[in-house]
Amino acid sequence: MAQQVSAKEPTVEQIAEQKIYKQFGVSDKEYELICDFMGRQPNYTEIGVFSVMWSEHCAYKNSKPLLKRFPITGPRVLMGPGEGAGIVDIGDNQAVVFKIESHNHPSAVEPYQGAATGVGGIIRDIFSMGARPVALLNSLRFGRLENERVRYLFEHVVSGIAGYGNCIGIPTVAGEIMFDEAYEGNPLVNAMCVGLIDHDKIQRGVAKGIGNPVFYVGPATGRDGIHGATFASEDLTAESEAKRSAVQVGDPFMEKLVMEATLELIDSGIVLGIQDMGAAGLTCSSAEMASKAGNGMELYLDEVPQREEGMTAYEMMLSESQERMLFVCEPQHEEQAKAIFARWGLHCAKVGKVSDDGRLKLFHKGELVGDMPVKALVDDCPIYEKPSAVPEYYLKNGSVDTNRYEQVLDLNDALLKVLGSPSLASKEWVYNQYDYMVRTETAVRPGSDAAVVTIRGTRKGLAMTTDCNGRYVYLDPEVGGRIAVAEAGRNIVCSGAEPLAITDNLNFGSPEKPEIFWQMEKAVDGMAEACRFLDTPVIGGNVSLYNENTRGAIYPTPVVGMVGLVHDVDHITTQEFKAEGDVIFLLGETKAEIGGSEFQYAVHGVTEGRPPELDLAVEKLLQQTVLGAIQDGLVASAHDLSEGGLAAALAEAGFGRGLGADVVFETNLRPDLALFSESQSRIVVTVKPEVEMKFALQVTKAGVPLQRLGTVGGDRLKVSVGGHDAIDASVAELRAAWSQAIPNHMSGKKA
Amino acid sequence: MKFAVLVFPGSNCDIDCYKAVEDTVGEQVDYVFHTATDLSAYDAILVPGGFSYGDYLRCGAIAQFAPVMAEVKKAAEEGKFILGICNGFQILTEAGLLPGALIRNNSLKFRCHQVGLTVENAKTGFTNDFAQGEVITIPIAHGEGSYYVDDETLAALKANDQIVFRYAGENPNGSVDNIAGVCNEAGNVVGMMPHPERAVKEILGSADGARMFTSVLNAWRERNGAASIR
Amino acid sequence: MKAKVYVTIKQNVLDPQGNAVQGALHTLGFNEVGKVRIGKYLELDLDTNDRAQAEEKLKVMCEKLLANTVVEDYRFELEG
Amino acid sequence: MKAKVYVTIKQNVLDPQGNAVQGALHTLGFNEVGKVRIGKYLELDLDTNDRAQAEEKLKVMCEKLLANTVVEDYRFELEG
Ligand SMILES: Nc1ncnc2c1ncn2[C@@H]1O[C@H](COP(=O)(O)OP(=O)(O)O)[C@@H](O)[C@H]1O
Ligand SMILES: [Mg+2]
Repeated sequence: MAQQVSAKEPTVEQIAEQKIYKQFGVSDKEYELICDFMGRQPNYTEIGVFSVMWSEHCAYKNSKPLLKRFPITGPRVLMGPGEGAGIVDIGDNQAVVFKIESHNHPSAVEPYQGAATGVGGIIRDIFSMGARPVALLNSLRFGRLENERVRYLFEHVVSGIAGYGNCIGIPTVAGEIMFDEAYEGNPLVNAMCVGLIDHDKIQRGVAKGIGNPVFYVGPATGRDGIHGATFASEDLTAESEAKRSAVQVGDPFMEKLVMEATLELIDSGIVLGIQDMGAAGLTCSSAEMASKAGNGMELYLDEVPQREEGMTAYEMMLSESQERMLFVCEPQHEEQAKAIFARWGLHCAKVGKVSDDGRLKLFHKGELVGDMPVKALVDDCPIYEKPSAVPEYYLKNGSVDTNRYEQVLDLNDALLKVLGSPSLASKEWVYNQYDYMVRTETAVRPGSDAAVVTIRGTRKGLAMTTDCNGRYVYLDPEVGGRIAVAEAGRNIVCSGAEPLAITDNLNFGSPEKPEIFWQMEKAVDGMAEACRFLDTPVIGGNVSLYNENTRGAIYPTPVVGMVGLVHDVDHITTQEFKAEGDVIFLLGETKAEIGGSEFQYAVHGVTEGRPPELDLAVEKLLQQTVLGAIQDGLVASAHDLSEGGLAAALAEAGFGRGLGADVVFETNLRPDLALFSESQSRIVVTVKPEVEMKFALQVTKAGVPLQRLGTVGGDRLKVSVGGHDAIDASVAELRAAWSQAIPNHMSGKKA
Repeated sequence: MKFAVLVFPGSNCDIDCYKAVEDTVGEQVDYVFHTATDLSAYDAILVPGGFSYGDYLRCGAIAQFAPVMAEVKKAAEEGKFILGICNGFQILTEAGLLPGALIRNNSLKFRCHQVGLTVENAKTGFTNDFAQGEVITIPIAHGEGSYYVDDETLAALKANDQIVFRYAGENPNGSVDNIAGVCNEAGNVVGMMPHPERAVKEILGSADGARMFTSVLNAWRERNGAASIR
Repeated sequence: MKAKVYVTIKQNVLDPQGNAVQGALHTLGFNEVGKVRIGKYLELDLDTNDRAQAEEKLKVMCEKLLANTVVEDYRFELEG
Repeated sequence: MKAKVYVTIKQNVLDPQGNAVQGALHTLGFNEVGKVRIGKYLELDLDTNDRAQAEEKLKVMCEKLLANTVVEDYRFELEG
């Protein structure tokens, strides 16, 4: 095997003797396995290629056994996990394509570019399936805004998301953000994209047809994002700065061109297989495309467009330069493909050929510089069943009785505190930086439970949301996992849509720690159970592990991205109170449950105990009943109860149109616990007085607990609890606390 | 009547303008690529929003040199109706078809939300369906929408009645004299930062923008006489 | 030859970015900082040896594309 | 004293802006233009006469605020 001499790359022997593979995260055992598969010791390029293909990111070596527990099929699922994104049928030959992806580590280093390229990457996953991206969402976690570095990260992550999404012209319609010291130094940046496709346009990443050419499209390859660890060795740090890997920079304009050209190419019907170059760039896309077709591939690296001089095979294979795609077509279609790209000012380069030997062969400067069995790269990474152990903190929390905190008497003040807590406060500061209206299909903008995007030419729409409460998952991963799915479903239903399926992003600490692995295992079990119960299979997702900082792991944060189908635009419902005199109902049962709540955090300053319970049968019945009432045209507004409980929900519902409410809440719970409990499976619904009886009857018949709370009206929120006046505050004052919290933090005026 | 919606590399409101024409006046509408060299078939030209050439360097700076822009200039001289929205407005100012320049919002942030606009000139080809002084609701979505002209030019704009829209409430970007949209001296070329094509039906939050499309149809009919009405 | 082009915002045009940076520097305790103006700095490689012609062309590039003379001034230097 | 600060994108970091401008200049017929890199140029008024101290402080300002050293390089000049 040829050894490249231009760069001072370690020799085959040095790799073995000095165990250089360890810098790539390859264990001794794995190295031996690789040697077995190769029938010899790998050279530097080969070990680099193996290391990324056998990384957690590509091979899911620590999480695969867990992912198997998810339900992944359903009558509507056209494509489950495995391709760029999952696909769900929505009728009329149309389907919805969606996926979520994390960019946590890059965003911690360079928040603007890290977030921007995260958005760029997930968009490529969608259009490489042949789908037209129609919406973006995100899920973000940061430390506390009192911290200067946190504000810097928050500000630049948001502008990175905005910068990319706005420029490429895909509306960012929803998301969620939570602030907690658990994420300090380790922000989470998860981006989700939703696309639309016709059934007959669905593409797969396969390298079909022996002898067919392989094309590279997009900007030239630079030394971007090559794993930093690679350069950590003594010998290599002496190398010039120019050899160092660079931060990936996003170019949304380039991606817009690549997207339009790719969709046009797919439309022309000549593509046999196509895949984007995401993590591990050329390596992963070429190996996976070959593997899925059961073929091999030869790559001629001299033909790869290069941005910098003297790039080695290793660097080209591992570069994560953005906005690049790989596709295969028949030789006679080459000119047609080139013409399509030329129209968009793009060049496509023939960089390889589909082969029949099941090997990935790399040629550079007239020599064979890498020769690896595709199957070993893609399928043969060892899978680990990590040990799991119940953490100490979990056991300890079992004996914390959160109902014995001293009673909070000033509930107006408590409500202001909860509304002004950045996690619950208005996110307008964030989403006003996003173009959420481009494409003019956004029927429900950010600010309600779920966003709704209409589908032109039909009466249908897509509702979408991201949800996860990491505090619940931390306190009880199984219950927290269940709640994440259920809450997403509740948000979808409140918008008037039928939940279809989910994508998930498992953000956890290090799986090497048994306590963390336990969190993963339990959370996945909880999510899987909820998905099965609510008929929302998992059609794709992403795993991000090793999210740790000096203080330990982040809260386990398995983010759920859910999409639902609005059957008729007339069903679209928002959370805001609509008119004076509308009758307010609370559906569901309120228990004293403030473990992991925003009230516990903002008022008592702790996160402890057990999170709220969740009975999936109760949840399902609630969701079906509310969706039914919405579809029957009975509902004026619907808002699910989540962080901040009933008090926050009533206030939020009034902010849209500045409407107050007169509420009498019958309960024998202590008022502070009753108002701020985050008991699950509850929704506040308002209805016109004319349909009050009909609605009440329908809900009661269904067996869902129902309480008439009062009516919408005036400019004050007045709530009495169990016969005592608890809250009496002007909507304007509450709104100010809620809407100014984040801007005040960001402008230095602390809230 | 026939509309052209220009498409530059990086345009992204082209599709929205196209749909708005379909949904409001239902007249014929075509996408016209930046490389086109003939616009003679069109009565109205819409220069859409987006990020032409990524808005790298300056918004609209690179697009002004696209081949189609020579035709746009010709059409402007011929008195055809031309509307530049957001990035389209920026392109028209860069190309010298409208006075002034658009600079970074004073908040330094991209801003996307509804704004109130006062119709300052209800006589242009694109505003005759509004009442003079009427306040309408149209969304903005821009990071560089602060309109700048020097004092002298501002005085001229006022004297010639070239200010078409002003922000009615808070000025979202720091533009001079709260200006949100202007026209050329002849009144056939209009540029504005807010997006009327995003406000053409209630489900989008406002239908006020629809009247810009009905306005231009009125103006075209008036100009061409009833005979030309299909 | 190498050209360096400086594009700056005209004196009487508002420079919100400059003001923001000034404010931020004050917050960081750099109170000696007065006015801050922010502009663009471009480096261009030019494949020519004819200095006079290069200057001529650069002027056109600046007027046409690199600066918007309604709100910006420019100047350039040639090297090598 | 007056400071001029130049913030440029690191050599091997992608500069989409520079690429776009290079393309545009070629379209305009300036084929002699090779690589274009775009950076920032700042002018700061400094109310101090202590040159050494000013340099010291400028370095801190650049590192902390004016440049993003993950992707950018900076240099500065002091005048007056
Ligand atoms: N990062 C974000 N990007 C866009 N929209 C956001 C973001 N964070 C929150 N929002 C929007 O703010 C509203 C409130 O969010 P959240 O409190 O998480 O709602 P819920 O509790 O109903 O899930 C939602 O409409 C949500 O889409
Ligand atoms: Mg909700």
